[in-house]
Amino acid sequence: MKKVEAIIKPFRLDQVKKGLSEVGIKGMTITEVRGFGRQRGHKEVYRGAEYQVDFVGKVKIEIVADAAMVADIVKVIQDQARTGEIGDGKIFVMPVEEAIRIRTGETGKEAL
Amino acid sequence: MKKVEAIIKPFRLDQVKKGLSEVGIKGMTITEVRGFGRQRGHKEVYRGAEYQVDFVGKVKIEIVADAAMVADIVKVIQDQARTGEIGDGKIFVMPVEEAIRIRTGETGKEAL
Amino acid sequence: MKKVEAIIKPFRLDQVKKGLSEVGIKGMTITEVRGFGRQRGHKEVYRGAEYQVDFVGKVKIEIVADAAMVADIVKVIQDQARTGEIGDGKIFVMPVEEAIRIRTGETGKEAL
Amino acid sequence: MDTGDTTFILICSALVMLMTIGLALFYAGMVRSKNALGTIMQSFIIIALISLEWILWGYSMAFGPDKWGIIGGLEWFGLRGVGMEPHTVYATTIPHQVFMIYQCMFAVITPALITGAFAERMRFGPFLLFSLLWATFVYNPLAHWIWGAGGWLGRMGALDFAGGVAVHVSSGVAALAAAILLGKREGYGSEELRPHNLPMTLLGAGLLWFGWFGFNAGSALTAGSLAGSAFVATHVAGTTGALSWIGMEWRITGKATTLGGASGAIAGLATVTPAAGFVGPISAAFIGVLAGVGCYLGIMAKNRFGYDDSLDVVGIHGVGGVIGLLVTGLLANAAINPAGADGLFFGNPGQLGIQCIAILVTVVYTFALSYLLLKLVDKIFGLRVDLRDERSGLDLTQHEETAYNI
Amino acid sequence: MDTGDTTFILICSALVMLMTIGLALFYAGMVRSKNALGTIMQSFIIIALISLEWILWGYSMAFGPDKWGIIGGLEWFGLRGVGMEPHTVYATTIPHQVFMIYQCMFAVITPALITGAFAERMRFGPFLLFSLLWATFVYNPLAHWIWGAGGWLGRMGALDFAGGVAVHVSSGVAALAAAILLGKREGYGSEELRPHNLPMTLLGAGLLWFGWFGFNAGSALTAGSLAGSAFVATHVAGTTGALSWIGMEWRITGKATTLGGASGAIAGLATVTPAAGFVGPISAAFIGVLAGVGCYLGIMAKNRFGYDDSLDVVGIHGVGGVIGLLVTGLLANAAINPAGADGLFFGNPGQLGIQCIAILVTVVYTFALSYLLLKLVDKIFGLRVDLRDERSGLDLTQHEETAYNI
Amino acid sequence: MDTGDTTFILICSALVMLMTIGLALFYAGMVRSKNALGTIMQSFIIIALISLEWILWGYSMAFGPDKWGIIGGLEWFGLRGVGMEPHTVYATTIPHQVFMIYQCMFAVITPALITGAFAERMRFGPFLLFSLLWATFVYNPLAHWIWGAGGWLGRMGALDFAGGVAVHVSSGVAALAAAILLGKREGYGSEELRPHNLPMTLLGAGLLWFGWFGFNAGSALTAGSLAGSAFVATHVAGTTGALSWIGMEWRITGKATTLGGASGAIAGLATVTPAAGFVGPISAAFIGVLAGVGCYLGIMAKNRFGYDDSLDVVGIHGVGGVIGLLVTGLLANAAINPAGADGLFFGNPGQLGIQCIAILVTVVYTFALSYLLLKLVDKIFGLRVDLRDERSGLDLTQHEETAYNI
Ligand SMILES: Nc1ncnc2c1ncn2[C@@H]1O[C@H](COP(=O)(O)OP(=O)(O)O)[C@@H](O)[C@H]1O
Ligand SMILES: Nc1ncnc2c1ncn2[C@@H]1O[C@H](COP(=O)(O)OP(=O)(O)O)[C@@H](O)[C@H]1O
Ligand SMILES: Nc1ncnc2c1ncn2[C@@H]1O[C@H](COP(=O)(O)OP(=O)(O)O)[C@@H](O)[C@H]1O
Repeated sequence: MKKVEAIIKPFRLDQVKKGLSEVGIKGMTITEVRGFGRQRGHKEVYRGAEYQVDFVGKVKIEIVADAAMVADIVKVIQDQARTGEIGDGKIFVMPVEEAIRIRTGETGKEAL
Repeated sequence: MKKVEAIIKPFRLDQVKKGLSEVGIKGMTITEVRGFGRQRGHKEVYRGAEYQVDFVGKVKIEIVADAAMVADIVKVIQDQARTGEIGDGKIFVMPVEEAIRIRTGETGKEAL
Repeated sequence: MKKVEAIIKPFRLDQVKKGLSEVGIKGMTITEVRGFGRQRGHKEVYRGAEYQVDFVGKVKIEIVADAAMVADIVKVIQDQARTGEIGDGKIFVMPVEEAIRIRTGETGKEAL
Repeated sequence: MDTGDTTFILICSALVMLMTIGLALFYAGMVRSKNALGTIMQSFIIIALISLEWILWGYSMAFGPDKWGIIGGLEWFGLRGVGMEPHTVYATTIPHQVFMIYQCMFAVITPALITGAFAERMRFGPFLLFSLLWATFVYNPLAHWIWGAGGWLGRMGALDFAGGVAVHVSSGVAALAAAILLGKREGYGSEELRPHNLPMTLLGAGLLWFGWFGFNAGSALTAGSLAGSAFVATHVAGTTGALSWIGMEWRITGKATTLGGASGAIAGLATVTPAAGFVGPISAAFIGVLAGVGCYLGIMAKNRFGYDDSLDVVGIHGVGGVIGLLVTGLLANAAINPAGADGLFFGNPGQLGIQCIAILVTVVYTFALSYLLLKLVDKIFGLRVDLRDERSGLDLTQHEETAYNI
Repeated sequence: MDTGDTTFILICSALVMLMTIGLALFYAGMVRSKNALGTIMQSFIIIALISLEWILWGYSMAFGPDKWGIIGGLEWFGLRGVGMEPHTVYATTIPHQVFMIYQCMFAVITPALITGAFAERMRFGPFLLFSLLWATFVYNPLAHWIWGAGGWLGRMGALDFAGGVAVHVSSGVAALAAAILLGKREGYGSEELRPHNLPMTLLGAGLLWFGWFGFNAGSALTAGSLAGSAFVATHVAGTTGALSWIGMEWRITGKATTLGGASGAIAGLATVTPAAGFVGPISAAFIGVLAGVGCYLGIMAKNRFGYDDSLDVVGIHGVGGVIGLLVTGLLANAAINPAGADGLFFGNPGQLGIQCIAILVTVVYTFALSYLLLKLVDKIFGLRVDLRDERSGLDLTQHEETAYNI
Repeated sequence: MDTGDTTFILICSALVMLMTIGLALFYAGMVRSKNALGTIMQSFIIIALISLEWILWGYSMAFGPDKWGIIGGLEWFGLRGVGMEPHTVYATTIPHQVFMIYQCMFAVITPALITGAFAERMRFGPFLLFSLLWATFVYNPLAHWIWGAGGWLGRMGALDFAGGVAVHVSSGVAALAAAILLGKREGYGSEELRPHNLPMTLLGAGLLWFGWFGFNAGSALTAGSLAGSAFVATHVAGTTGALSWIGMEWRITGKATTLGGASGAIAGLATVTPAAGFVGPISAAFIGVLAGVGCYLGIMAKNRFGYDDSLDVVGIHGVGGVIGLLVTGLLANAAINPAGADGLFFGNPGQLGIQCIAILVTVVYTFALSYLLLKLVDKIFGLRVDLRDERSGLDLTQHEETAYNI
């Protein structure tokens, strides 16, 4: 099993979610995060004092899936999250050793 | 070392935390997340316009622990987080290669 | 590739970020989390009712980097996040199998 | 008719209306965020529901032609006969309808106060029905007894300047009945039921304080010395209520809290309400101190007796109202208000007895009727949300909305 | 001069000013959090911009010496000749400047109402320019026609107590023009454009309701029976507006919403505005019901026709204003206000015709001029933020601020 | 006694009371969320603390029987002799206690203004003590000098309609002393000390503006021409203050900010305060422009001189107050207010000199006393929270509460 972790632009979340559903992904977990990267942040000004805010709002998607699904998942995310502009984000793939469904105690692929 | 990552229903957090303390877990990190899965989300209506919100508020617990502890941890979470209804969540187990305590520089088990 | 995950005190974030930039880290992802550990939480009182809040606000930093960089990263975080008091936090190192830049499709080190 | 007085009561009506908005925020800030809207809605919609009830039959029941000292007749149903000429007894210098609408705002806020007791767990439909019944069968008679021309408590000489009987004691006692009957919220005592937005609560408290000037000073019904005196007494009691409450906290838990400051101010304001037009500023200061200490202890009682009066309506309005009516029997001063009477400390011990009767009657009547009405609505429709809905919160399950998407 | 009346209009002026603050919150709570400040700012800065316009030329254009029934002359530019002695026609018991500042607050809130239609997507500079032009070329003439001494609609006998023509219909129609011309927000219909802070919206609605007493009762310009009557009608219509709106919701979607309660109240208040000083409380209750039902359907229309009137200015103020002017032609009662006239139901069918003309004229004039002004500003400066800015939100891109760092 | 005037001052008192609530929100929105409640509490509890001080000795010191032009005697301690008959000098058409309570609200808001300077870092207990001492030894004498019957500044002919000397300059100067003495917040200049909730700040600004009508127009103490004139001047200056401030921003940073709009409005309102009853609307517009530009530059000064006046009390109230007193010496017009005097531009250059003396005296006296009192409290109890508490925030460490659990 693998965990696919993707950092994307928030406004693409719906599209990515839809795409993933279409390739058969039944579950995922989303976290609001702030990203630092090549994409510049923004300036804010309060009573003449300027603040450079380096962090940009992003959404992290985590999907644990069978290794066989990883390629599909990555492709969908790439297709649906890409705007072509800096800051589109990253996909990371990590190993997962076990998965358990709390409700039933099922493990492995069955748990997803 | 392993990381146990559990996605649970928020109102079970206190119970899970208590259970984990009892089996000797001294630390964990919690994140508010939103989950997408078999559990249906909810409908919201604003001035007659309906929105289907697919995401459900969940809490993610991360515990890095010695591999020997994993079974215990998983059991506690299963026991304390289970309500028996869809959406109780998942537990994932992942490898961790190193842990360091920032304050002291201790590593490995000592750092937890 | 590795993922370095650090849980630190929020007010040290800026310093850590600066330090990491200096050793050449170009990207990272930040999440607001709540930590449970040796550091005691705090008491809150509402109309005479006391609540013991065990969780402490922390910031999680995630950096995916080439394995060769890990030692540097860990060192910077240790240096910049340490205040010497309980609750300074932890650093965890985990394996990452693949990284992809969504915008370009680059993979591996190129993607970071 | 007097343009100054008319202006005064019109603006005071607007101020008292704003109090219910303030109350909505005061309460909503104290609940968990999943119930924020449901809590606001309970106060907000009561403005609409009870105002309609008021113009249809409420005003007539409370202030209409007296029947046996017990209730107003329905002759004024739908405001028939309630026109623009001043009434001959009530507020003789302003249009009758202006007096009516001013009183409307009192009828509105009273059931809204109760909602704090059953916060976070009542179904919306049954809540509406209960509020309507309660306004009709509890508020209207009480208002008639104490303020209606010919009402028996008023005729007996009970002193209640701006709402000890009909507003604070009644809402506090109804709150107790509701808290007992509905039972505790899930997690009460074990989980963290912390306020979700205290700045909102403080804003609400601020609006309440602001509006209370309309509530108490306006009850003079004319813009003269009495209104001035009530205004000052109100402000002073709010002040010493806040200070004495945080003083109690400081002694007991070691810190003064913001919520305590706001609660103490509200306690002071509620407690001085029945006395506002009968006492001078120093008495008012003393009343505020009693309020801060008494209501703080009143709130502690909840923990001892174990009912879940979620936002402390019993502890603040019930206890405050009782204290206020009692001290009116002690500190009332006919020199301040010739239309009033002297209290015990000014040589008239009988007044205290009368005040006790008024309290007793209000407590017994309100508790019995409120319990009955709650039970009735519960039997037929079910008052309480089911557990799953309670966990999801009122906002989603009762209204299909979320308060915040920030 | 009368101190009661002067107090009344001064306080009412303050209340109407507060309405625009209330509106800022009412609107801002409904947008996404990235546009919260931009939305508040649009109302807030209009207070400043249009007040200045008003003392410079606006008041003179609206209320200055009549030219051909169509516009006020610029004789009163910069308030020359607008002093402290009462005017001989307008509000004869209070200083002339007090009348002027009271009217100022009406001129302010009207363009602020429009901002709901183009929420979340207009550039700040062009927005300022458009608002200034609109106030000058749409509001000022309309106000003159209906309320200015010699204005042709007023002379024709059109009844509009507190702002059907110049305030609600005009802002609603301008909103339609703006929604059409600016086009939809990105994601409209597909993404979740949910309110980000409904408690803020409810607070805004509360402040609006509170201030509306100043708007409608104050329009009597003297603190007597008429003010009292308008106050009661206003409150009652807000009340039945809220109840009927949530009734509609309950029937159609199965739940009453908090936003619905607030929207219905505003609909009721807006709809009763032109009628407030001409009808009794039962008529007002009826008007509120019409408002709740009519404006709810008005809002649904948006989905049918497909324009993105983001915060439903057309559905609430446009539809409400039209209904209000029409029912004034039905329910106006000279017994309530001898300076008014009877409506159809009181034996004067002609009034309905006059009201229809007033509506028609307002709709046509406002739509044409608004569209023209928007087009003009768009051509020269560009009204709409570019897509990237729309995604980032107005707060960051127009003002370099973020609303919340919680 | 006049019901119109009594209504006017009662409602104005309520409005000025609401200003301190508005201020609490205005300030709290600008701090970091961990200090939100602590900041609100500082204003809220001052309402209670200083009101009590006022009825005990404050009113007597400020307005009681004059001693050598310097202070009021304690004859009126606890409001002895302050009854319901109008005073013979102060506000002769309303009950004396009404004048007293109106003035109370001024005494309350002034120390609350100062709290902006030491936001996010003062301990709660010492803060209370300092505020009490400051009110007693700085506010009361200053109020007596300028407004008390027999006060030497007033007798000298200094013009200060509603609070340049005692309210704005004094709070601004005390703020400077506090900012210097307490030192900077940790992270000042390096970390992001961004406002945590600007919608709250805007709401606060709105309530302040609303309440300011009570502050300035109410200072006429009777509801007539003067009140009307002051009301208009106030509104106009708020207006041009907001516009000129965002104009400055637009020029300098390229964007107009929402916080800038609000700050400019407050600057305009503060600056026009001493002049409100002495100038016409066009002068007021000019004063607002001066305020927007002057206070914007005043705020910039902070960065140059390096003190951490956290929420810009010096820049807005200090600078605004000084400008306001000065321009009163230029633009005062006896035609507007016969009880006033002409300024330089109306042929009376001497007035400017008098105003300068008033400013100088206020600045020197306030700075010296404020510094002394701060030093004193600091020595005995310690003013500043320790570093760990500063990091955790006032809410947790001073009050054991959290503002938000959303
Ligand atoms: N090395 C990294 N480790 C973890 N997250 C990263 C890393 N680099 C970038 N990110 C995340 O990806 C987001 C996008 O990266 P950025 O460099 O701005 O653009 P791009 O993905 O187009 O190269 C960042 O905001 C950050 O959240
Ligand atoms: N494949 C997955 N990867 C990551 N998180 C998942 C996955 N599937 C489910 N989840 C998380 O677990 C939660 C519960 O899953 P759900 O399918 O609703 O119920 P159950 O756990 O009872 O099967 C989801 O809300 C989501 O947060
Ligand atoms: N075993 C663990 N797994 C995951 N996170 C942990 C673990 N132990 C501690 N943490 C995180 O590290 C933070 C600091 O830990 P704590 O025990 O308080 O202090 P220290 O790091 O000084 O030992 C905690 O608040 C928690 O977020």
